[in-house]
Amino acid sequence: MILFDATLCALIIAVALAIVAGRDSFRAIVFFIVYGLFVSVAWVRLDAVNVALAEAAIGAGLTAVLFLAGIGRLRRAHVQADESVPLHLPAASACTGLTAALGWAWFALPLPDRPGPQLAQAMPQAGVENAVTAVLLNFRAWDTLLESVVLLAALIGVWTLTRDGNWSAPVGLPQHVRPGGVLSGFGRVLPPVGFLVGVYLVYAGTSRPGGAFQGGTVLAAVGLVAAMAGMVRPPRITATGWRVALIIGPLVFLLAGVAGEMLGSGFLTLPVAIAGNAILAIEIALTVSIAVTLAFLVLGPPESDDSGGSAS
Amino acid sequence: MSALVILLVLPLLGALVAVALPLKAGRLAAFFALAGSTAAALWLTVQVAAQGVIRLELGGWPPPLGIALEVDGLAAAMICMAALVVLCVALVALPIMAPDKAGARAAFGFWPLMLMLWAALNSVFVSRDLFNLYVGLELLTLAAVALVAIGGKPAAITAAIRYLFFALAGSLLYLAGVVLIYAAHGTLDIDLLAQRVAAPTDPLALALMTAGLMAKTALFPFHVWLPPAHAGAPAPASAMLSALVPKASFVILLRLWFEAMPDLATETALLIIALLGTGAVFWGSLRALAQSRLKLIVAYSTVAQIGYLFVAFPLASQGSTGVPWDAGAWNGAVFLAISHGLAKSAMFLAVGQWMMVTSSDRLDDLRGMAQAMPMTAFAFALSAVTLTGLPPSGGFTGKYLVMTAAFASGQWGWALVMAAGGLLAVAYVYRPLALIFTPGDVARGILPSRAWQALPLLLAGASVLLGLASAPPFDLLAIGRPVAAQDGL
Amino acid sequence: MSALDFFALTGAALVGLGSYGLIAIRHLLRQIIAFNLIGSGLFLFFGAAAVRGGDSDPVPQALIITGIVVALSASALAVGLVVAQAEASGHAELPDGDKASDGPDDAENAT
Amino acid sequence: MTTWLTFVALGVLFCLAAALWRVWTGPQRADRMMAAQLVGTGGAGILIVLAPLSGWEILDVALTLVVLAALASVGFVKAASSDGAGDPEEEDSPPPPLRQAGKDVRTDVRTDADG
Amino acid sequence: MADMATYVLTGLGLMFFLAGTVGLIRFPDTFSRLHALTKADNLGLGLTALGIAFQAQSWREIALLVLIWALALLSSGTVAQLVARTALNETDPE
Repeated sequence: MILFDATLCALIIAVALAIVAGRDSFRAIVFFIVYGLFVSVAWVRLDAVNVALAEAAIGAGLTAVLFLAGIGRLRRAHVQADESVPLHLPAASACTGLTAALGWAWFALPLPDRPGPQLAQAMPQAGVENAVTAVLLNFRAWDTLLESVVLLAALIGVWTLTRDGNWSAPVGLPQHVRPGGVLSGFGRVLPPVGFLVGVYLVYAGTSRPGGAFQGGTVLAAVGLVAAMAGMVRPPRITATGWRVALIIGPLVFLLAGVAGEMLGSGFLTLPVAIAGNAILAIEIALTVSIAVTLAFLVLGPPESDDSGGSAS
Repeated sequence: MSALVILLVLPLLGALVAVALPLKAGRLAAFFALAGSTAAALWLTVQVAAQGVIRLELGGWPPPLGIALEVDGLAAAMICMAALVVLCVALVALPIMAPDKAGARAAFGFWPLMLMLWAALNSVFVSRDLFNLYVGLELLTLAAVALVAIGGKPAAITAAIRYLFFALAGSLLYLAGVVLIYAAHGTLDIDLLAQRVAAPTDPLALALMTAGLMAKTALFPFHVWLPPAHAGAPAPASAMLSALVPKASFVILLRLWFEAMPDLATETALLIIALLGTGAVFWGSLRALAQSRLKLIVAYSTVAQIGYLFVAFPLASQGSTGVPWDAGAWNGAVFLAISHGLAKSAMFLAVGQWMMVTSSDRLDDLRGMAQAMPMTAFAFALSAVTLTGLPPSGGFTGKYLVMTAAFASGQWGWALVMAAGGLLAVAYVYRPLALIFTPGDVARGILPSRAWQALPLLLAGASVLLGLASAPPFDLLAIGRPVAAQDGL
Repeated sequence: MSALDFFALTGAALVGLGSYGLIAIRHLLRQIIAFNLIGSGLFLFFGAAAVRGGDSDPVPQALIITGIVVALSASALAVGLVVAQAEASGHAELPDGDKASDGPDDAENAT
Repeated sequence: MTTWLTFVALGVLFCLAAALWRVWTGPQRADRMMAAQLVGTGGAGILIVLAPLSGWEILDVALTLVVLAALASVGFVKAASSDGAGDPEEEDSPPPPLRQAGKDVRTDVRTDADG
Repeated sequence: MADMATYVLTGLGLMFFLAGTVGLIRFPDTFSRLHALTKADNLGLGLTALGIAFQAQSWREIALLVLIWALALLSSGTVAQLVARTALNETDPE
């Protein structure tokens, strides 16, 4: 197995090198997809299946599509790109130093007492069997709550970049496909299956790896395929229902936390008796918001039907 | 419900509701959240002053498993300052960010982003968990970057990109430190880390985190992103960006060096930090002198003022054992941070109000502003007093404390830096002040109402009041002050 | 060397490679990719550290998932900004030099 | 069994390493994307092979990879279209004469892939 | 018996992966590469999944294996056609 791990690591480094050193941004993005695939296998090898799922969904999948959409928009705007990667010796030595420092640190790190005992003690009261989900939604719920707002902040940031006059157009580029073609057929077949996969991941997350972020990302992917294949027309920012979907997750999370405070057990405290159901409810709401937010983030700000960006 | 929980929840709730509701209803909700949270912030400060440190273990899970929050004097003072600034910013922004004036997208985005930024600040000020601080910082950064770009001008977008890249690089450096800390100690809680068994990787972790936070604080030489970003954003946003956002990473730096790992505060490390601060004071001031746009002058002044905060580091800490001048220097730095926050927001709001009339912040176009809008001009002048460190302002108190510590410790070089910085500040605020008070006719637009003009004055007045009545804040800061800076003069 | 060492050192190498890319590359979209490399390198290092000593610690896993989502959020905003700037300027790089850091002289209309 | 499955996983991994060369050389964007597609399928294959060894829950990862790989391919096709939002099947709807030679090949490909 | 099936089928799967890779590298033009690839990697994945299915402990795992293969088949079949179109439309092969 060590041979497998060594090969995997070598491949990851090779791919990263190709991403950095290549002179073509399109190629860099394709390599980035490959990179995410390898890294998620690495997470499996590191016994972190939850992270592997997140990396497969977000790292390899959605982030790459985000970059692809970005480069598509640059192409649409006829942007000139400086693809050079000049040799920068001071930077090279500084970065080698950084790697060396981290490498040294790896061998110098002591093996500490980890919160294992506390975790073992707390798990029966957490409401879920998956320890990672317990940490995310119970022990460190405040992190996760803030993180769901981070996603929303990014989306509002992206939306404020809408060009004048496009505010009331549907979000994203106006997608078009050949009616009855392969792409539109694909857009009809994949979403139902993908939808089930996403729901399955959320549900599985309580007892085994998975959860709101992984499931939400798969659902976002489903929505994106449907939108890109012209099956559904993306909504407008002004559509209130969709904006409610954006906030429902953080809102339910926040209100659940406040309910704990009101009932006297404390902010973000889930009483043992209802912790399991409360976490499931929060996860479902979060999944909806994550899915919608991620899909909108990849689609980008609204763009009206006229031509692409005008490069001046 | 405790004031702390309201303060954490209500801004987020307001932001969420403001996203979901239609424009006008959303803005109304934002103001409800704003009023409630401001009241909670004040109440929290009173509580801390009366009962001492307030601690909350979220979800009932104590560290190392859970996240602990703690409101000590420093956090309370920062929270109080932030609440005051945000409240005034919101009121000043009301006409500026109206849909017919700023466009639908800015009118939509401004309120939730402002509330998210505020929620992130409060969360950072009270959090005791290094990773939670990271998430808070990221929320702060993304909201701040979005606010820079909200004007939509190409220059603002370029500035936002540069800001985001610096901030992300800073986040990653900080995160690298967090990773090393957890890997070495199995905890991220500041209080547990204070009792840790030192690991050989700790200096590297602290160095990485410090470098990252310096980039986020815009300490020289990581400051290049700040002036275009702060000058390019709409004025109400600039006020928050300049007055509040750098303070978040500054507070984390204080917590790291004085609370979590005071044992690593060696003389060399502190010297380097203070030298960077010195560089900031001089470079920022000199650049401010060279600008012809008022927003840029004010922004470069932020670069210089941030420098002061770091000059106090070697005076306020000598490892984990206290020395007589520690508390003075530590208090001085925090005083400077708070009075800068108040004065700088007043300045940006004043500039914003002038720009409502002149649509320009070029110095030449502001001639005679004092006649047209005397209250705003007075606010600008008072803020200038604080920034230059003249008595009786809060800036003076802060500088006085730091300089006393410098003389007491025999490190009078740092006192010299403070004094020189003050002189340079006089030079760079003199030009705009002189022009504003020169007679001239500017009243091209409709003059805004007096109540509206009084808002910057409120902030500027507060920054001066901090010096006039420095005893209560002084006592507040003593609550939960780190051991490393506990002895007073 | 154990397999764990490989993963940790790979993480360290990724941090270095990504940082180099961040400095050397001018294309903004690819700089964002470089950020992602650094982040995932750090996470890999962290993940390797979490399984030292034989048992697996779930806390780092949760932190890493949070980190991945935060990185995606930041990347999304960055891509949005880069596209907006490219549409306005026709370039996917930042304008040269420190002159740009003072911004243009025109006043901001949004005040 | 463990040794054999490890060997198979390693074998597939070597295939993927070879595919990287195609991603690098291209020459067309389609070549790169196809190679990436192979890495996606191969990655899922590796995870499947490892499932009896490291725990069956990694099948969920394989499933996620496959769904997201499909999205990435659609994203690629969109990004490669001239306005970033089109469909390669539309772009030749008024077939330009220059591409006539290619059209035959395309028909072949379609029949092959269907059959 | 089940183990034997796993050995044989995963071995065959690996062969197909190898064949697909060789095709991807050696075939002269984009379209023949595409052709070799889609067949080989899908058969490779299918055989591997089938082989591993003999080790499965529950129907859930078998269902997942089938689903993975079906999705891979669906998407690579579709994507192959779309990518081929893209390759045709591509006017600037660098």
